[in-house]
Amino acid sequence: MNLREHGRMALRMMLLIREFEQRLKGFADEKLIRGSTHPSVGMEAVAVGVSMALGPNDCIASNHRGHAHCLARGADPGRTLAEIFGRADGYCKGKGGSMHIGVQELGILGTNGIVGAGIGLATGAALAASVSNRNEVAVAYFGDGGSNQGVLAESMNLAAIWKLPVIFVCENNHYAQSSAIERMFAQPQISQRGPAYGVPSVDVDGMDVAAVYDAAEAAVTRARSQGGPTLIVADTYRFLGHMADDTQMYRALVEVDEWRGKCPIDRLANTLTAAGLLSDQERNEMSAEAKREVDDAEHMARQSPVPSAQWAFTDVDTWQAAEGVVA
Amino acid sequence: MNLREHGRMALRMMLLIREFEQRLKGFADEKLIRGSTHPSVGMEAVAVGVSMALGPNDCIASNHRGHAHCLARGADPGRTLAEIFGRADGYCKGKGGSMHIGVQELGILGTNGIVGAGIGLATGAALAASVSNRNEVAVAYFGDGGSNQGVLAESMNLAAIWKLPVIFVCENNHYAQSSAIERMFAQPQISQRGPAYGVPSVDVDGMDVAAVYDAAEAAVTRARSQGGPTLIVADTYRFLGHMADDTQMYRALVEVDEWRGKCPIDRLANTLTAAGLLSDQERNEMSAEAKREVDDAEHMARQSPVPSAQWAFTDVDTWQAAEGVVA
Amino acid sequence: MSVVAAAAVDVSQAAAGSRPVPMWRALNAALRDAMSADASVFVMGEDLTRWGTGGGIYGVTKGLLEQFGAARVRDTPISEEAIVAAAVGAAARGVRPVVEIMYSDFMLLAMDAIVNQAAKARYMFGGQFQIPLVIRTNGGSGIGKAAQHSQSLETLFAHIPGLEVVVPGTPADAYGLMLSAIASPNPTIFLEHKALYNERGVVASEPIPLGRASVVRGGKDVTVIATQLMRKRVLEAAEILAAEQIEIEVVDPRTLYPLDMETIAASVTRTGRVLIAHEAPLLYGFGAELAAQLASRLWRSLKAPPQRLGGARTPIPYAEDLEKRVIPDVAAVVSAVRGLVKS
Amino acid sequence: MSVVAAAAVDVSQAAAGSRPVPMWRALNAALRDAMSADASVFVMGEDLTRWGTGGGIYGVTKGLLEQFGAARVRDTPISEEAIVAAAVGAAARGVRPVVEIMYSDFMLLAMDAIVNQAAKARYMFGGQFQIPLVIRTNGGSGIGKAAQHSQSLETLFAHIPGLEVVVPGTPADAYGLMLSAIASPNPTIFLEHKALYNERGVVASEPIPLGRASVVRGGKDVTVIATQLMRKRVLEAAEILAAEQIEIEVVDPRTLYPLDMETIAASVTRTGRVLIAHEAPLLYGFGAELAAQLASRLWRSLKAPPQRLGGARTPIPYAEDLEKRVIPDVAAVVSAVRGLVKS
Ligand SMILES: Cc1ncc(C[n+]2csc(CCOP(=O)(O)OP(=O)(O)O)c2C)c(N)n1
Ligand SMILES: Cc1ncc(C[n+]2csc(CCOP(=O)(O)OP(=O)(O)O)c2C)c(N)n1
Ligand SMILES: [Mg+2]
Ligand SMILES: [Mg+2]
Repeated sequence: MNLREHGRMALRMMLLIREFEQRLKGFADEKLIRGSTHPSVGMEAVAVGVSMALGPNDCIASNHRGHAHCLARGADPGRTLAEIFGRADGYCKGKGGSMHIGVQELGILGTNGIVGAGIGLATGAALAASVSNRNEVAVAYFGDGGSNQGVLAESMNLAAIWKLPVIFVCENNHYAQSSAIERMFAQPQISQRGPAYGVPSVDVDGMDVAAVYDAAEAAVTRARSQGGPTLIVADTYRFLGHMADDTQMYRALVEVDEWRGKCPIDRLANTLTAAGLLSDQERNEMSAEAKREVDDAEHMARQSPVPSAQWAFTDVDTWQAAEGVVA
Repeated sequence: MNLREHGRMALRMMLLIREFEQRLKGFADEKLIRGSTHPSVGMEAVAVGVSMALGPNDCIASNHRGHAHCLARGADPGRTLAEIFGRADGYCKGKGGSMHIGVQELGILGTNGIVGAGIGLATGAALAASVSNRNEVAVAYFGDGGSNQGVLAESMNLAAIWKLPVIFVCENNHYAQSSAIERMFAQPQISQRGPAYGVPSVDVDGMDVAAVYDAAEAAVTRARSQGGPTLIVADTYRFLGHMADDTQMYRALVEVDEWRGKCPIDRLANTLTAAGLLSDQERNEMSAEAKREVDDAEHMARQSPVPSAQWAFTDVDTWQAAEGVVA
Repeated sequence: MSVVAAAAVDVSQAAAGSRPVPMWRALNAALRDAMSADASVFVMGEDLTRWGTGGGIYGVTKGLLEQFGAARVRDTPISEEAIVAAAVGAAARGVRPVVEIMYSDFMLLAMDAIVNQAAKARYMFGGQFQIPLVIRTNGGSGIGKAAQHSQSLETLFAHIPGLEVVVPGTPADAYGLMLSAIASPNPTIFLEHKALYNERGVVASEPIPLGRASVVRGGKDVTVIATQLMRKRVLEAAEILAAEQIEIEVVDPRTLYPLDMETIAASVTRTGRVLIAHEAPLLYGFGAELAAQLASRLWRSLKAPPQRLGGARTPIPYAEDLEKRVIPDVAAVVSAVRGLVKS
Repeated sequence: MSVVAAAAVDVSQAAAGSRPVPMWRALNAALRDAMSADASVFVMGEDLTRWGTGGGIYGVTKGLLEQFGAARVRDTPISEEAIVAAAVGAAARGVRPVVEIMYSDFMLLAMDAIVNQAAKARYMFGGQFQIPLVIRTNGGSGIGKAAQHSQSLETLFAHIPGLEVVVPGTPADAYGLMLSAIASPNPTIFLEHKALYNERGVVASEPIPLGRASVVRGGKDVTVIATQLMRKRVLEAAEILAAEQIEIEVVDPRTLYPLDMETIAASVTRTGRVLIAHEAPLLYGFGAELAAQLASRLWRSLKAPPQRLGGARTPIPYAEDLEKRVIPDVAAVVSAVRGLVKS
């Protein structure tokens, strides 16, 4: 990553995501959010670094922890939050919620409630590009937990034999819900799985947005030049609980603190400052701007009406709208 | 393998399997066999080498090409063939057929119609041993094709973290039905997949029963001493078509001939002869004996009655037998 | 640890039946009692031991690790297919796995193991193998979990020969049926309901046999058949209808297979009218089977054709106002019954 | 290669409708015509190009590789989950995959992609995405493929909101419905029947819209509803019954979703009696839905309750004598109709 060129943009986006995600717990407490919602605080560098390497016609398939992926891909924070609130202005008219945010025009094939499912979808998006000779790249985001779904092995093999332009991005944040990687992997270096299927793989410091970008950029280049898939394993951490009401009894507070010390936002900001590319005042302004943006998003989402009751029955398929519940 | 101790037993069993499997096509032509049946001619050394390393309380889960696994495990040829014919004396009363031969008392959890399914079952059998502190080993047999099912990745990971006494035996015969490994793998060395999940792995010449035995023996020792799973990839070949009516247009005859030159039976016999452990006459006698055994099996299977019609409705569960078809 | 100890006390009270306990505790007690009674019973699934205060996402496995140890209480990786397949293999080898699948929607990842392996093994192998497996999971909607965490898939399983399907609606049924499911030599799909984990009820310490419907409320005008969340709604509707002098008899099949048509048909014979209400999509849902059987068996005694209420043919939407629309509510039950009585 | 060339000629004749062709050729012609008409249509699956004489295990993809090239005709590894998931992702990105799953039993490995992803994407995302996906496969029993290659799983799919389910019973229907399935913007489960691939019939070169039942044979006494293999048996039964002066009207729904209840109900209204016959296990099978709807709608005009015939609640056994027992045969249809007429 050329810091002069991309550094501030990366910082701005990470700040936006941080601000957005940090408010979710409050919204959940306020009962503005139903079901489960999974914040990416601490993991911003992965989504941002990867997204900056993508072009407008590329696409992504995300997972349950997907707001960051969407925002980094250019999703409007207001419409994203409105979806999380289940409101009419949400990207999916409030029908999807946090775990089902899809945005057609941005090539977002959805956050996903099924751990691992996005891996196959992204492989298919790459297949579509390949079948129709479009020079597009697809990204699958998944976690360390998701990497234990068999569909990853199947998809890597498929992508490798067909040289599909797909990038498998594993956000290894050391936990799958309450399960530490130490307990769930006998061989914890996830990047060793790629080569076993013929997929070139790379480990990257997921708290360093520049490193993530560089790895993604190399993978995108390979994909666009018919070089096939890449597996990127980003070492990262979530600073907050798995979801709003997580007791976190499965991990030590000191561990969390230690990782907070590696904050990807501070890291980039400090690097930029050291390089003379960012003043303290600019940094504060950027933080304030992120706050304003999320304020606006929040305002919009709060104001957005609940979906029209009739929408419960539309969009299932192209046949007539579903009937109500009475036989 | 100590040739003096085990050589003749191995040879005898391989001859039996060869004789058994070679007759299937004729039976299919005679319409004694319905559906599909998959002979293991050429692959005898794998089943025999592995089985000889197992003890009486161990168990196996097999796949669609499973007669050899059953016979090598000690299944009676007559009852096995009766099952393949769908007769009352078959191990499963004729309800299973070639792809569903299970033998409880021998720890045969079934040949299986679903490619890859036995992998999970064997892992579970090993789990049962582990949970109940029984010093038993479980073997999963599957092909190169089966290794592309995601359940292998999931099972290897599970077995590795729990140190389950399971041995994953991949019979790489270079084809999955009509699909050559060159087209289905970007990284064709299947044994590289094990270490990616923390499963020690070994390549073995699948045409050399002694080598297979040695690898299996080491894996059994590891499993029994709480050392966890092993992946054994045996390089082998099927001399006949995938099933009876296979045109084999996907492979060259010269390739088949070349592999026939590596016949595991000839190889062992020649080794034994060279070591002075087998005379030509003895060899001929052993062949004749295998023929007689299969003659007897054939006789029994042909004579065996068709299953009692009422059996169609029993054994589903412990509730009352299923009713007939009328509502 | 103090949390766990407290749980243990509470749970043994649940089994003793002294006071109402929530459904999750009744289930917890059943697992505990089954594991105490039979060393071959063990549990496995995702996040069973360290989530929340140490007991799976709805608490059902709380305290089991401490009591029974890591060999019998196993957190698994996220690998539904292998988990269930391994459980089938283990069951075939004589132990009794109780697998938790976090949401029933995820069972779709393990359908081969369930349908092609577990359900068929006994038959295919001519009766040689038993598969004494229980898969516990939760289905149903109502709490905003959206399309991939809210399905009611019971009909899929009930249609498959070889599977038992249990759909408990109260803590007592949950406890008693769980004991029977674990004791059963057949593979059992045990579908809890996510919106009922905190419903309270008194629990008896006896197993409840599979295949016995329960007449939950007596009434002479209409039989209403319902399970789980719909059962609850139907009981609410019963109060409203009672105020209008309409007495409904509420029957809960409790298990979809085995299915107790005798009890159901006896009730419908008495009332002459029947409504079947379920949360699963109406079309091709399990209510169709009940309606078809009752129409055929009781043709002459029925005063009106069997009526059904079911979910709309939609995935479950996220927004509360929408989610409410696609599942029959109390008002829908009330008006369906009113319609039936007039017909 | 000469084999393939011959196939190509034969197939174009199939499309032209000049003479009877077997079902597999009709399907082959449909794929060929769809791929010729729309460059975004492609096929993938296991053993599509090099098996047999080069066209999948039942020949349906014969010659496609030669005509359309390797980018659009893809042999896959044995990875059903990823294959179907990838097809869903591809469809969401605007191409039209036609996936072959070798036997419908193997779809149980891909249920997440089918049920949680394909069926729900359009709705969950508020209508933004179409999933113009076809999954072709074969179901049914009758040729000794045993428990894991012979299931009739159509009810499972028909119950899931968001899926179209096609069950063609003749070459003409197979051809015409396949064109519509491929053209449809919705995910379609296209269930062929393994025992019918060599059934012959004349094929018209027109698409047949989904959701239109066909009245296969007219008759005044009883309506018999059946698909695929049961349809064939019912037509045989019709001849036997005709000799006894019992005239049955045979209606084939052809698609289980959308379901053409108008045509079905109209026929039953005319005859006043209905038998629904299917190969899938009777209990909780799709016939229950038809029976329940007809009982409810036509309560007053029915002369007898809707009757059903279905498979036994067993896996499919291997031995021929057993396999025959668990699926309704011609005699069962005849006697059920006789019973109905008397009632
Ligand atoms: C198939 C499936 N299994 C289980 C779950 C429940 N679940 C949701 S998120 C999660 C943990 C995922 O861990 P990981 O993939 O590492 O992502 P992270 O949450 O750490 O970002 C689990 C178990 C699910 N949604 N889908
Ligand atoms: C899940 C599943 N997919 C596909 C098939 C069809 N099928 C049966 S055997 C076979 C090839 C298996 O190849 P491999 O695993 O290498 O074993 P081999 O036949 O070579 O011994 C295929 C595709 C099946 N039975 N099950
Ligand atoms: Mg994680
Ligand atoms: Mg092979």
